[in-house]
Amino acid sequence: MILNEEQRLLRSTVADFLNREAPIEALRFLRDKEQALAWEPALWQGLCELGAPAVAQPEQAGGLGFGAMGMGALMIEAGRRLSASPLVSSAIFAQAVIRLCGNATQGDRLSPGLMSGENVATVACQEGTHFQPQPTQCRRDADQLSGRKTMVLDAGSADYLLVTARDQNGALCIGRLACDAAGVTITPHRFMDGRQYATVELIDALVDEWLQGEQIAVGFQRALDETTIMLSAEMLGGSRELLERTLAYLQEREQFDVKIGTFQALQHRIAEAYCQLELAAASVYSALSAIDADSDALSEHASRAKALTGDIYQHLSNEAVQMHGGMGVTDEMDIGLFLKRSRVCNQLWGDSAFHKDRFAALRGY
Amino acid sequence: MILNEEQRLLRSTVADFLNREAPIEALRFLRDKEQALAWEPALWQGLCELGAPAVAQPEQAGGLGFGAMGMGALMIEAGRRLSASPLVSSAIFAQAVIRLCGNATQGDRLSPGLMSGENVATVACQEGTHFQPQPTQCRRDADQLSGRKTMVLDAGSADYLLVTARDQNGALCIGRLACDAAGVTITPHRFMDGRQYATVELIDALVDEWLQGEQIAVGFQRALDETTIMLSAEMLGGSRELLERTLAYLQEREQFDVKIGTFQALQHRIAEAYCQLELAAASVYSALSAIDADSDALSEHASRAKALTGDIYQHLSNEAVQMHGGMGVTDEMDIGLFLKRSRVCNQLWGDSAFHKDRFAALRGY
Amino acid sequence: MTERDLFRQEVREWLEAHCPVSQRQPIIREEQIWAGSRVAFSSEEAKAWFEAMRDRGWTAPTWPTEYGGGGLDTEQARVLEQEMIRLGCRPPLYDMGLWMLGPALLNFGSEAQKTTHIPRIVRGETRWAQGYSEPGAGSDLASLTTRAVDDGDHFIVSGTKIWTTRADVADWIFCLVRTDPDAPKRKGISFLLIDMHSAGITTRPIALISGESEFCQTFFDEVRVPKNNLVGALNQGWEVAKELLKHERKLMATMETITEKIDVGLVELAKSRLPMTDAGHLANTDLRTRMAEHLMQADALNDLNELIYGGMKTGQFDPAIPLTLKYIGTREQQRKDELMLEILGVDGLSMTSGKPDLDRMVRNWAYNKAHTIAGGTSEIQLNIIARRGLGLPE
Amino acid sequence: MTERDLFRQEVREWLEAHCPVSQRQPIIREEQIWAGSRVAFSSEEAKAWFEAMRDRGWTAPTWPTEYGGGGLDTEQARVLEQEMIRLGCRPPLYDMGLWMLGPALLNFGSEAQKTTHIPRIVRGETRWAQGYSEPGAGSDLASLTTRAVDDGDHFIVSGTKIWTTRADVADWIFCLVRTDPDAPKRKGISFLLIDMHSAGITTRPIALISGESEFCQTFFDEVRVPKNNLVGALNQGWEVAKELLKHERKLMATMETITEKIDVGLVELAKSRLPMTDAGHLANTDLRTRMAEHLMQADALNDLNELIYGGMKTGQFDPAIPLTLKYIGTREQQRKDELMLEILGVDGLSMTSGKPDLDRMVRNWAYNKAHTIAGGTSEIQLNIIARRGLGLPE
Repeated sequence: MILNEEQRLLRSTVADFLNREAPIEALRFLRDKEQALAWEPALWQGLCELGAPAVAQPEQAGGLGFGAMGMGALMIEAGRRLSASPLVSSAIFAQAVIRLCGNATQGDRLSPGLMSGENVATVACQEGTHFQPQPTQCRRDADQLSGRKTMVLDAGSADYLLVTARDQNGALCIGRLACDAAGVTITPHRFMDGRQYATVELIDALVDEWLQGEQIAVGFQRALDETTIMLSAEMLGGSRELLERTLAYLQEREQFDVKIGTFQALQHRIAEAYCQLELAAASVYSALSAIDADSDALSEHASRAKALTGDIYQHLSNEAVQMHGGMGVTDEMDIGLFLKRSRVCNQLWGDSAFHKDRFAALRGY
Repeated sequence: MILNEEQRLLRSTVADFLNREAPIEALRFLRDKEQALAWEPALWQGLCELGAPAVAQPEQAGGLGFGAMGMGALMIEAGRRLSASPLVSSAIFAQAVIRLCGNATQGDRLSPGLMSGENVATVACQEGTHFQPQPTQCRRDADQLSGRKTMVLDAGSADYLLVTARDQNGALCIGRLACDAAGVTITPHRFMDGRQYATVELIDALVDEWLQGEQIAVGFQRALDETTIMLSAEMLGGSRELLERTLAYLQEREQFDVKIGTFQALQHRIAEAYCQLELAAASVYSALSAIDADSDALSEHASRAKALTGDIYQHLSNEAVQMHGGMGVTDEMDIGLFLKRSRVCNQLWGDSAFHKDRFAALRGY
Repeated sequence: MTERDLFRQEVREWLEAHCPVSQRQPIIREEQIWAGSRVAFSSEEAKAWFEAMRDRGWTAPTWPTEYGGGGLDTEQARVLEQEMIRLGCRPPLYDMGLWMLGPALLNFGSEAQKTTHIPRIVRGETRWAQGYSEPGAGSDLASLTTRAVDDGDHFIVSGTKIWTTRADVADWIFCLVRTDPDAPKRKGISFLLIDMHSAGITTRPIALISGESEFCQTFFDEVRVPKNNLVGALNQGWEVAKELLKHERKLMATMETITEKIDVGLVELAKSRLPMTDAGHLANTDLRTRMAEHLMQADALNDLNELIYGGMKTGQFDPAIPLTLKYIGTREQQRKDELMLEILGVDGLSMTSGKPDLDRMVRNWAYNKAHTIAGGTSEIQLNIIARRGLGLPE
Repeated sequence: MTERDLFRQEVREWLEAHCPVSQRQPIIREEQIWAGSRVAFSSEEAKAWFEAMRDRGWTAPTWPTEYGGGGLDTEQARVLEQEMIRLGCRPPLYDMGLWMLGPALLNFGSEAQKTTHIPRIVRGETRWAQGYSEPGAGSDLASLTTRAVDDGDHFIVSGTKIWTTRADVADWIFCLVRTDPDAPKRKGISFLLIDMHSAGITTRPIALISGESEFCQTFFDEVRVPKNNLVGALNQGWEVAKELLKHERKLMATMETITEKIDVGLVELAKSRLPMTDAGHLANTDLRTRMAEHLMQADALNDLNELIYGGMKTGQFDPAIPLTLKYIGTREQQRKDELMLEILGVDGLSMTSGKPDLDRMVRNWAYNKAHTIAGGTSEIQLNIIARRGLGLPE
């Protein structure tokens, strides 16, 4: 990852903050609470004070101007520590949807709250158990929305929803609704990664406003691709952490009177995983650059980054459990938390199979 | 592989004969001849004298009554030595097609010649570069056949062809034609496995007779499945030979002052390959039993045996080349001959991808 | 009708008569009947099934009748197993004593030890835990440090054991302890039976990634153990341990086979939950191929098991083959779990959804990660296959 | 416009002007221009392209102009490489001297050796072979046994070298020879330049599985070599060899990258030969997924190369990363070859069909099996990654 001076400084500031305020114990603390909270308020407040939700936005729009590369560096750090916050749901996805699918007035009105962290929004775009980019069942009827959305990040703790639906002509539309609007039922669940996801039930729910951008379908695809790339950066961070923890264990643990890291079979497996990790990393970095460069090939970049990081994150989490031996399957070690996070990430916005299929289609075969 | 007393005796007789008459040098000799011969006449004559083409047929039909299990044991031995003969094309495939697609009269008339080896027949059922079980382009018009068949085993040296085609109603029909009949052009090629395959061009070729069985489509599918299983047995033999040669090399070759077989990374790779090999072997044996038991699930057995042996034969050939180091890529070693044979076998009657797809379809998903 | 056929018929009829329909459903972890003073049954029918099997000695089919076992020969035991699988009967009893200690005691135990412990194991009256692993010694079992010091007619045991399955509810534990700290690693080890109610024993459950805590760490603080609880000779415990490990591996392989047969089918799960094409194929083609690959391997593993059984009778198989079973079986179980998770999608991401079937599947996915570690890691299995099976040099 | 941009523009214009269209096609093995006294050109345009590059010293862009090199700095060389890739220019010259010996000579050679050999390498006048491997010593290079015995102002060399690329047509060979048989393995080795026309040298071509025989075994029978052909100090040959090996690995990685860019596209090949669905997807879904997996890796490998280049400039990358390139590059090349074979089906099963394009593809499939063996096996690469890159203990 090649960063400029400012981006490097940002990364180390964020890393210091997260080490202090959001080590992995913070996730355990969140997970073990009775209520399915989406994030710790203090952590989110601290991130907002650092300007995290505004990192990627250009300075003229009130952002910090670090671009996608800066935000990606931040997500990698968050992924290393499994930090739970509405960065992905609100600061990345919701902001991108408003920017790319709303008109200028909507952007000017809604972005500042998301950028400051004063508001938290989340995008409800999935229906059913497996992600598909197009809503099929959620329908617009005049100014009302009806349908059922699944795996909506952080919805139980957000201020408002951005809901994808079909209008009467079958075109994509995106409605904004307060989470407590009439006709909206939000049922939060804690998934195995310790975070909160919700099922959102809409019955003739009155929409506050429809996003009025000129190219909603194109804009939404782009927002989705950007978010997928940012999630891939998080997954890359998790993978790196797994590799490093496993290497440390291999260097420390003794069996049969030698360090287990001397076993050639383990050396080759970890070396192969490292190769895959660096390939995935290179894909993520070039995908982040592609966001900043406003590339036409963003979907291909997103699918490649997501599939490669998805595969290596899952593979490395299995390898890490295995190489940690008995300790790897205990909840006392953190390895299991990464294992679970990797599986949840795999399902978000298309699993590896989905993205391989999409990659092939984008390549025209 | 669990054989009875007689089958064990048969196996060792055949093994002795092949060691004497058809070691791998025999294949090199065949391969390096200028003309693309299909087999060495002396080898075939010897096999016929042993009764090899009659091994599987029941005694009441004039066969030796060893069943598919006996023939499978023989094919494994042939696979270990890469023996080139018309066993697969004529003794197995053509005989099965006549038995299962012909009527009783045709069987009584044609089988004895194939069983004794006096006649050699071959089945022309493929069109194009990738196997599909249904002929689409080869057509029957009254008593004539037109079309183009590819990868027809041994056709350049056979007596007659059994050609699959569609009749005017779109139903499958199988015509028998002499190889030198008018309108038949046979172009033999030597493939990289040193054996002969031919392209067969039919232009209004006059058919000697049509197979008259009652259930041609069902019978042909069964004949194809039986043949695929027998080929899998050959592939299993090749895989076992590769494993054993590689193990021997690992035990003998020294690098860095130790046997390379002491390197744990190589030990684990070869151990994993061995596990896969034994799984493939178990599949082949149960598929052979399924032929003898006249099982309803023969197609599933055939696809499983072919895909598993196809994958392990190719994998082990790659591993064998790699573990033999520089010598593995020379033609002086036999490893490369197995490498090439594995790729040709993979294409015969459906590659691994084809059979995985068919297996899934047969399982109803 | 051969004698074997007659036996089969008798077994079949008896099972039909004595195994309630509810006990022919795939077993779930919560309904397993674990032996011991705290034995619990999920239903009256579960209890009846257990008691019927227990009273025939079929909880331990091949053990001698004089100690309460079923007295079957290998052939008959195989028939019983096959018929139970055919009918889908649940295993009537779960216990480390049954699976591992019993065979070793029959081999190495004193007459007094056999008479005391074997009948109670068969009848499920004592629950046994295994005290092999220690925190510092994983695959390298022989480097254990729990010590048993000679104190006249007792040993004084101090140290800690880990992965003691449900030691918190066990009645007894069989342990490897170091009785000669100066001897070479494997030479100074003895095999001891220890009453879990002895003074000085404490246990601490270990939370697993599946959310369960069925394993414990057990601490021994100067625990007094009568010397007649020594199995085999002093400092010869490694021989007993090897015998047990053999049974453990066989057990792991068998359990995989049984599990596979009675488990939820991937194909049905996928068809009921995922989009299909007009041709009736899974629309997710990548998943479809990987399912085919796994199912082929799982079928082949069943074939391989049959082959080993047939081969044992006729002597026609490579003795290296059985060494592969644990490695393959656990690998395929994990592949299956991963495929299942993919099929479930969002529904496979929680262990606490409140839907028992889903939660159980996801917990099993996490739990089964231990299969390639416990009872000899996959790496150890591959070492054994390569060296003992294929003859490669150390 | 920066200086770099100006240079790029100049290079681009020069290449446009001097590289004939025929020399912008993907290179095939038969048309490679190998240096030496028997140099041959497939066409007049091939010759013209070679001569144009030679005369600018761009056959060796970064070598000093005083020895005939291009005198470019790293940055400029990178621009030249990028522009050549962009235009699809064929490499103008192939030679072991160019790739491996030259850099080592510039580093370790005497002034006389440089003046004698470097300009002739740049101009493609001598073809060099590499004499490293021996039949008994594969990856374990240092165990070589070819001996050079002191005989006043000459060495007397005896032994045999294998994998000497086209030694049968080479003019010179650079060899590792043992000059002190009593010293530890790596200490008694020296680096010698040997004229292939010397008395006592014979060569035997080795047939490869691809049907070609571009490698030889070379036998030295008391060959007299002048002592001023010793490069570096006596018994210090291992240092020179290490330097060369570094260049070999870099070369392998670079060649993969270049090959990938100008190669036949898998997607086009598949689309032109295989059935497609109505949606325009490959009907063979298993192949389709595996192609996607390979193409993603291949793209990622390009990204990784860019990253390393960018990282070298800014110091922002893990020095372990470049160690991965050979392993990944050769693996993906072989995966690609296998996919190609599957796509070709029956057409991919012969090396002698008489259709040159097909035969070449199949021969390459076989030939490229050597990529994971030559220049440091994949196993050695993984050792290096694990130990040097990731810091795992030996």
